[in-house]
Amino acid sequence: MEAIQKLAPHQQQAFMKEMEAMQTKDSLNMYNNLVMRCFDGCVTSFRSKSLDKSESSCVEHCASRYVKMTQRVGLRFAEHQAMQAAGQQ
Amino acid sequence: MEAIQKLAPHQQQAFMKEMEAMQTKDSLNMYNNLVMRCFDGCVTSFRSKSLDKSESSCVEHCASRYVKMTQRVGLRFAEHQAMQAAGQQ
Amino acid sequence: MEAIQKLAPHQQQAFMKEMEAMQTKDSLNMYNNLVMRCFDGCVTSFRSKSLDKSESSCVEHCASRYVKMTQRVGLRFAEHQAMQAAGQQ
Amino acid sequence: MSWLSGGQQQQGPDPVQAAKVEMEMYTDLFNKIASSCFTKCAARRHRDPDITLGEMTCTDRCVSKYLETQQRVGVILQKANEAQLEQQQNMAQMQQRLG
Amino acid sequence: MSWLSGGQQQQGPDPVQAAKVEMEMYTDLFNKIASSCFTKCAARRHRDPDITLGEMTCTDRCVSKYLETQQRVGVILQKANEAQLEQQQNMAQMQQRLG
Amino acid sequence: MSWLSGGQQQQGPDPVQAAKVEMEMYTDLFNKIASSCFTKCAARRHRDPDITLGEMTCTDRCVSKYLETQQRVGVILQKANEAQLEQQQNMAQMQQRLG
Repeated sequence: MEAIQKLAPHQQQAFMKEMEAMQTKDSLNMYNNLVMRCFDGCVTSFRSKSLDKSESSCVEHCASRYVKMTQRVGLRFAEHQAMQAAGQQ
Repeated sequence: MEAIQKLAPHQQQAFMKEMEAMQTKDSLNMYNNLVMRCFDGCVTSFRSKSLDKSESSCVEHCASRYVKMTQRVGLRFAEHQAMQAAGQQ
Repeated sequence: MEAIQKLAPHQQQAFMKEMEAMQTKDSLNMYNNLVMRCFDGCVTSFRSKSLDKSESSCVEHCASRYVKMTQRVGLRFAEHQAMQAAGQQ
Repeated sequence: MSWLSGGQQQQGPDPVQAAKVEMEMYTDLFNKIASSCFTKCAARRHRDPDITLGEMTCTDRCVSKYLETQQRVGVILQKANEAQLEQQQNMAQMQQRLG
Repeated sequence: MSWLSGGQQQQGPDPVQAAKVEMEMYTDLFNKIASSCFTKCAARRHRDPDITLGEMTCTDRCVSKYLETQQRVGVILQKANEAQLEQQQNMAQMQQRLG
Repeated sequence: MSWLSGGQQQQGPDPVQAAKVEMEMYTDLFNKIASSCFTKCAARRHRDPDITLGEMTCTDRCVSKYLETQQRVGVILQKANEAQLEQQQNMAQMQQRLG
């Protein structure tokens, strides 16, 4: 994270503003990608216009497992970044 | 479409300008993605440097079917958005 | 490359500045995509936390072959653009 | 997209930017539906340039099932967001009491 | 990319932006060719760091077939664009006559 | 990302932009890890809303193997960059001598 650490205080303020906009966009992207991934994985037949019982529980389980998985990846990822940063000092 | 509906008249003008730029970019992206999808789906052998008869008709049919399909998705998508908007009033 | 050829001298300077930023971003994107492609292709078992001998040589070979391949595609791509540009004059 | 405003109450981004992001997301959603439904309904051997009646019906149903999926996944994400927010608030209160 | 200017005659975006978008599209095209041709010509077991003669020839042919595909798909999109424009114009005239 | 600064010594982009690009790349890296590891560790039949102990252990190992892969690929790219730079410098010197 060299570029971020090198920011002067007044630049950090502008950077934070950019982060807010990026976070909103990123979570919308994650939402669109998750819908596509769970739809592609769970919905394969088109005899009717609405999801049957097993398709709806499949897409809901797929979404909730993906959220839990992403939280765990977040923890491990942060640990690795911390170890790497410590390693470099 | 909450954010778009909340735009004041003078903001709508700036928004339309952004839309023009976005539409150009989006149709170029659609073009690049369609070429890749039809190439991946239709071209599998590389004994010669140019497409044979069946490969060229495959990529052309793939493109024209994708265009027709996208038009139909556009109609259904607009109907759903209208129904949803009506549902919310 | 019509839009680029139509640029007036002072516009070319601004364009070059944009190119620098784009090139940095593009090579970071290529790096992230290459890591994902070689990881997906080479790493399939998770009995341990680190890559075994065959996995590490697989990801390294995958990366170095992709770099060599991209260089070759660059040459052929440039030849085709040149032929097309010559064809149009 | 309303599940989003819940967590991040800030002074709010510039309205034209917010409208632009919303339009980008609708375009992305539309492109994803077209891509998924083409793969599921029409991507066999491309023998002729038209789509059959069966492929048209499949497309209509695919669009409606896709949008239903989007709606259900939105509810799951909103609940997960609220659960996470609550967890953060409990932790903050706990730290105050111990602080 | 000339098939594009047909439909959208507007006062025209700022030239530097237009050149930037064009460069982004060429870069995206290049990355897609490299990715498709790597998958089709060289993505087997990565036993050594070099690409074989056969993989090089495959790559050359893959680039030229990809660009031919791009050209043919461009013609199809241009025809579809023109057909759609005509349809819109007919509808507009019809509405005027009935209006 | 340090392998990057080697080749392109320019007056340097605006620091806030550089920090933004760096954050975008970390977010992209994180999203790719989550996506790859979900596919490899948890994408079977979604019978219930939770991830099993086995899937959690698989995820932890997947993250660490992914980051090791990123590190090894970075070294390969840095070497390729340096080799290319050297090649360009040799060619430039050769042209001067022949010039």
